[in-house]
Amino acid sequence: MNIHEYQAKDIFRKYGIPIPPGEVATTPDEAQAIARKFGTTVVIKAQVHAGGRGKAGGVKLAKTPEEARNVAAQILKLVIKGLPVQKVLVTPAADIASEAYVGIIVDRASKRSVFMASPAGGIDIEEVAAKTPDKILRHAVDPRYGLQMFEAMQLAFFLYSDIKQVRAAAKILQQLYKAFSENGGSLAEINPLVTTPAGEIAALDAKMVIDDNELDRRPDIAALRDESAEEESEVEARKANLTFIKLDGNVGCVVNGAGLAMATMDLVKYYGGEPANFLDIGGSSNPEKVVAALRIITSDKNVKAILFNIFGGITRTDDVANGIVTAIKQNPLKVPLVIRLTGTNEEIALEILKKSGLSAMTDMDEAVKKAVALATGGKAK
Amino acid sequence: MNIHEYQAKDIFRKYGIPIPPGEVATTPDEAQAIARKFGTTVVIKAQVHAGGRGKAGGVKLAKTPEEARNVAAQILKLVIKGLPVQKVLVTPAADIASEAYVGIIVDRASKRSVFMASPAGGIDIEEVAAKTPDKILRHAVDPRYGLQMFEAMQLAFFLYSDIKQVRAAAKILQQLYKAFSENGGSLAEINPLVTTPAGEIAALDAKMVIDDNELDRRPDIAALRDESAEEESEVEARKANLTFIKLDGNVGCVVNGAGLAMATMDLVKYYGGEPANFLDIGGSSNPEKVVAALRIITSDKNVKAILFNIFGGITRTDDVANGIVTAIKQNPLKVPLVIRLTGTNEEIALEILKKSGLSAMTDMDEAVKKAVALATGGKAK
Amino acid sequence: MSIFIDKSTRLLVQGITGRDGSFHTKQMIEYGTQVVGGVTPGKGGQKFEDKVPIFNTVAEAVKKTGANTTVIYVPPPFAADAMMEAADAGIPFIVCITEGVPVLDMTRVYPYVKERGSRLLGPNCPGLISPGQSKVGIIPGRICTPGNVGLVSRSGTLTYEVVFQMTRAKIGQTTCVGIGGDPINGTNFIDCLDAFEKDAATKAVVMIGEIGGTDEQEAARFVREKMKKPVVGFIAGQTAPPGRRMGHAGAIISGSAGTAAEKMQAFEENGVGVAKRPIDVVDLLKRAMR
Amino acid sequence: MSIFIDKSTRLLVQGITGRDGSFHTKQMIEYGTQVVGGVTPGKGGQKFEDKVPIFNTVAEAVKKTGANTTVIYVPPPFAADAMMEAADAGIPFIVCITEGVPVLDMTRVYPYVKERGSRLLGPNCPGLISPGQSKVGIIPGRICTPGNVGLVSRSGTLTYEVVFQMTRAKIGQTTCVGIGGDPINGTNFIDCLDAFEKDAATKAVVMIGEIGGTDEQEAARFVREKMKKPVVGFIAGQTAPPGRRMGHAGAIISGSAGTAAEKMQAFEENGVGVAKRPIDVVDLLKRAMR
Repeated sequence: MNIHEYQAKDIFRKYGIPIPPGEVATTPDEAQAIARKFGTTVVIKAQVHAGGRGKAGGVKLAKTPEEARNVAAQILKLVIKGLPVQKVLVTPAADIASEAYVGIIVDRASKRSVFMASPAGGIDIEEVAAKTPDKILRHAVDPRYGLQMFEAMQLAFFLYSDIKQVRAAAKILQQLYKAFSENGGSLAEINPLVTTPAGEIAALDAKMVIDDNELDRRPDIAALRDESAEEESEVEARKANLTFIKLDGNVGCVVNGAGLAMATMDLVKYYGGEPANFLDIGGSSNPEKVVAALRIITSDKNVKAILFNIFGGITRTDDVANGIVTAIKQNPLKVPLVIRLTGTNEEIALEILKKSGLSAMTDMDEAVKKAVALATGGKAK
Repeated sequence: MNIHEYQAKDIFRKYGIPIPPGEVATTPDEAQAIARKFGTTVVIKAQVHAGGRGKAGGVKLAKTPEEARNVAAQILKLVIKGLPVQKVLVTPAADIASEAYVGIIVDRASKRSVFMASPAGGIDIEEVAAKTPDKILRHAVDPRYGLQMFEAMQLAFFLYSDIKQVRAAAKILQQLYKAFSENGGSLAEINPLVTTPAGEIAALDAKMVIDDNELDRRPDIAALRDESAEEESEVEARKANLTFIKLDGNVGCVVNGAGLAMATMDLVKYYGGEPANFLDIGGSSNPEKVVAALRIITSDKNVKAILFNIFGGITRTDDVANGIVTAIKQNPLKVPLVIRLTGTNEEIALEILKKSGLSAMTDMDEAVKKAVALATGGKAK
Repeated sequence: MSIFIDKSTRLLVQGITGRDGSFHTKQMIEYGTQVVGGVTPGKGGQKFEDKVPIFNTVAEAVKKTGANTTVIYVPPPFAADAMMEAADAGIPFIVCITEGVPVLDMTRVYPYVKERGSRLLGPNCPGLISPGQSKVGIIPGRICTPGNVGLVSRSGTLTYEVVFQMTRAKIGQTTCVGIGGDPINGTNFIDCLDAFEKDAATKAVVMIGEIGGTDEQEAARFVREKMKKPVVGFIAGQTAPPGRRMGHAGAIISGSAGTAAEKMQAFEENGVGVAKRPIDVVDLLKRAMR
Repeated sequence: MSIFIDKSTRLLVQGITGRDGSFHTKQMIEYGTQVVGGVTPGKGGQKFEDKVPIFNTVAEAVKKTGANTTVIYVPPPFAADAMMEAADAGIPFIVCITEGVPVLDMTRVYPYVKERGSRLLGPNCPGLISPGQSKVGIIPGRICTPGNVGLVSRSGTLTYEVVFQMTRAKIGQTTCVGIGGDPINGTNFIDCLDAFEKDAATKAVVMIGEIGGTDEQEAARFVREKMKKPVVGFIAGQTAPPGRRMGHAGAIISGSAGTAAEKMQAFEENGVGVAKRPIDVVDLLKRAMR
């Protein structure tokens, strides 16, 4: 789960990481009032779950409260990578002497949380990694011991030479590790970590991604979810316990299992179609899930055909069939439907479908070919 | 450092361990007022750093506020193992269905924190260990992972069979481990951990000992020290950075180094004397420490002779000599003094002593013999 | 004969009385797996289906049953503890079916299990089956048939699809292993490939990967450097967009790394036959084993 | 020749610019110890006494100096970190002089150092000296003399007393090791006895214990079971009351365990000569080595 910059900053602040003040505005008026309160030049930053905010015009300076109002009005109209900006963070502009990068992610290769530190901050770390890899120091943290002070110091010495700054940065790194691990992070990042002309260190930006699997046991973190900042269809899918990702194609896919769902999308493409989505109904498929899945998919105007690909293991195919029949009764489909069913309770499922005038295939390839042909109005490749 | 039952309870409560309410009184009136507030039979418990309070009459029931007043008055007059009772804890009496023991200590053999759990609670665990060792389950905690839930459950299943009670106890054990390790404990104990007739679990008593070495970095814990509950001479010694333990003998000992201090005490005994104390002035011996040491020792009326045994390594013997001379100028000694000095700056030390009419020996055995003879008014064995 | 499990497998089920645990325990018993005990705290002393003894702790269960394998069906918040309990009780092979285990939990479980010398399969995996011998987990028994091809996969139903196609084409399996779709898990591709290479009964191996990480690339190098038996593979997620988690927590393209194209190229460069469609696995196998 | 340190010891000093660190570094250099570097964060690039290079981190110091031993003089709150840093940098022998290290810190340091294969001596110990070869720590060099007796002790000044008596009686030492008085420390009696047994130059061993714990008892059994060389011993604390910590955090009689009487009995039962007074060690040694 993505959280906003201002939310990540609130968390980091609780852990004693030095972060300049800042307040959130949802209207130009609020932004103006906040800027007036700060009484200095402010930075206005779009709060949106997308990278590259700066390039998209989502981060701007404002010297006066009036300018803050205008700038906020502009930014609140932006749509960045498909996501409309609903909130801005207003924060006093800071004088910057240097910019560094520190971040931590869970690394699958080392099976540990891995720190990255770079004196080349303020820009995308992937860019630094690609162009000047020697400017990044990596350090995998032993989860049994946590980040020791000497390890934090080694990372901090890579960023600074002044011992006061080294110690301050080391403490920030230890606290960042705590914030990350105590809140179920899968990523935590400060970019840039700046020094002021007076030599103080502060986190000017903050980013944090929470492992979805942590949310059940962390209701306070789960409450940070901002549904207004997410794709509407994905919010609905999550509420129905479906895993759904919207894409741009024309063949809507309903599959059980993530691997089979991906393979189905690939096969759609293989036969000349374009998948409209990734959708995994999961293992325990009750009919309601199927109803929700169809509702979500049919609300996408690009979808020209719908394909079910169900391999019944734990999933009972009769449940799926019941769901399809119920959904169609509620909302008759406007696009053609291809069903592939095999496995657990297959015979019952076919009987259910037959009663409602539907039919199903048993071969995945044939089903995908047919769906693509129907969506493209021609033949599959 | 020992802390009082009520202080340990405050800590445990913060960690969510279920503990019945209770308030501290320093006068009979206060105890009466608290008992009235609770409006039920109360238990009044002496808050003193000594075991065996119950046997010493330091724990009593009171059915009415008036009785609470009288009982508190009695207990506040007690002196238990040499320590006067200055405070009592007043807490509602509980109905008890069963009593268990849970505790954790740092174990030198396994080099880990070790839990002990026993369904035979309410009595001294050393007694249980001696008489019915199979009634104690021990478990060493891997410090790299902490106490896992399954480990806590294994311990809890040793105490209870009802799954609700097992789960409640397991949670208490995990929280006890947290309280212990996050507050620098060297011991944490709940004895008894009771079940009520309704099946609820609660900690009726609480004990915690803090590792002295943790106090510097835990000012909040250090602030729990109750100097009024300690030996006056030991408080003074600690303030002077001396390690001092009062004993009952007649030869006062001032030594540098713990091992040598013990060996000196043993030699006093070997030659027929009795050491009046253990006193280690430590490595860096400034004259002020020596002055404080002499002040503490001379305030013990049992002391009939004073023995210095200084092996100068880091310790500069001239510092010690200066301290002796200064102390004697301030407070002329009323008992004979034997000085043994050797090592770093020995010649300077001897010169300093000589100028003040004092002399020193270089042989430890000879010095001890002489001190014993002086203290006993005869010859050493 | 097979890898990891066979007729001598004595299985414990952690979470045997839960919804999933009880359902699949029945399936496993039906398939012929020796289920020797179950664990549900508080139900120690009872019996599952009047047959399988239930214990309060894994330690007790191991002591009383001599279990050498365990399968975990407990809910995600307790799965890490269950894996650690199994390892601490000395069970050499631990299979965790549970989906949704927090990845930071796994950073701690991994060294814990390793220090105790156990093998972990999963979490978030369908388990494994050695057709005709033993089934541990949730792979439907009826789609498998005994034979001489080993299969290892990051996926669940996609595995079923491929196994089903193999069985229809009369290509039987020694063992089918689902290693799971999480970013940090126990047994990986290489562990399985290594075991298949050493298993006399296995003549060829199918490896089914997906986007995310570099396990398939490393596995491909292992095939070239350490294996004599033919290996064919399939990668799911050619059409997956970068930065989005495709259901499995581990199925995510980070930056330019972990794409299907990259993995398929690694397969080709290291002599692993690449199936374009799941069904193509069958033809590739037939050719490889000729 | 000696155990743990000799002429080839290349020593690093952690906390070299501190009060204790700088004082003892001078002493060690004077004694002839090869001090190859120091560590004080923020002073990297400077030199100690115009000679010894200072580094910001142990890792850097090891890389640049090839140090094979380190001695730690940093204050108690940072001592655990310093030991872990040294172990992580791969230094095989770590000596921690610092007194007052929290014991819970040591429960974590101990496995950390062990996992990395380093030997730790201390904390809260005077270090060790191989007379005429190298001195690491704070044992005064002038009280020692080269010879053929090994000494291991839990104490500081009591050790000096005994060594001084030995030197006066012309009994020289191979190595004198102070293992320290904390309840949890690295190298213990048995480690040293084992090393002395294997050291060709050592002909007899002195073991100086004190109240608290069971290390001396176990060491005594080790002497009987594994050693051919004679061992004599002394135990301090015969007059110590139970339940009170006698200066050293580890010198405490818990219940009825860890008394001097118990330890002296263990010595006698296992053939370790028991000195009643420190001075008696000399006579016992003379008799044992006759």
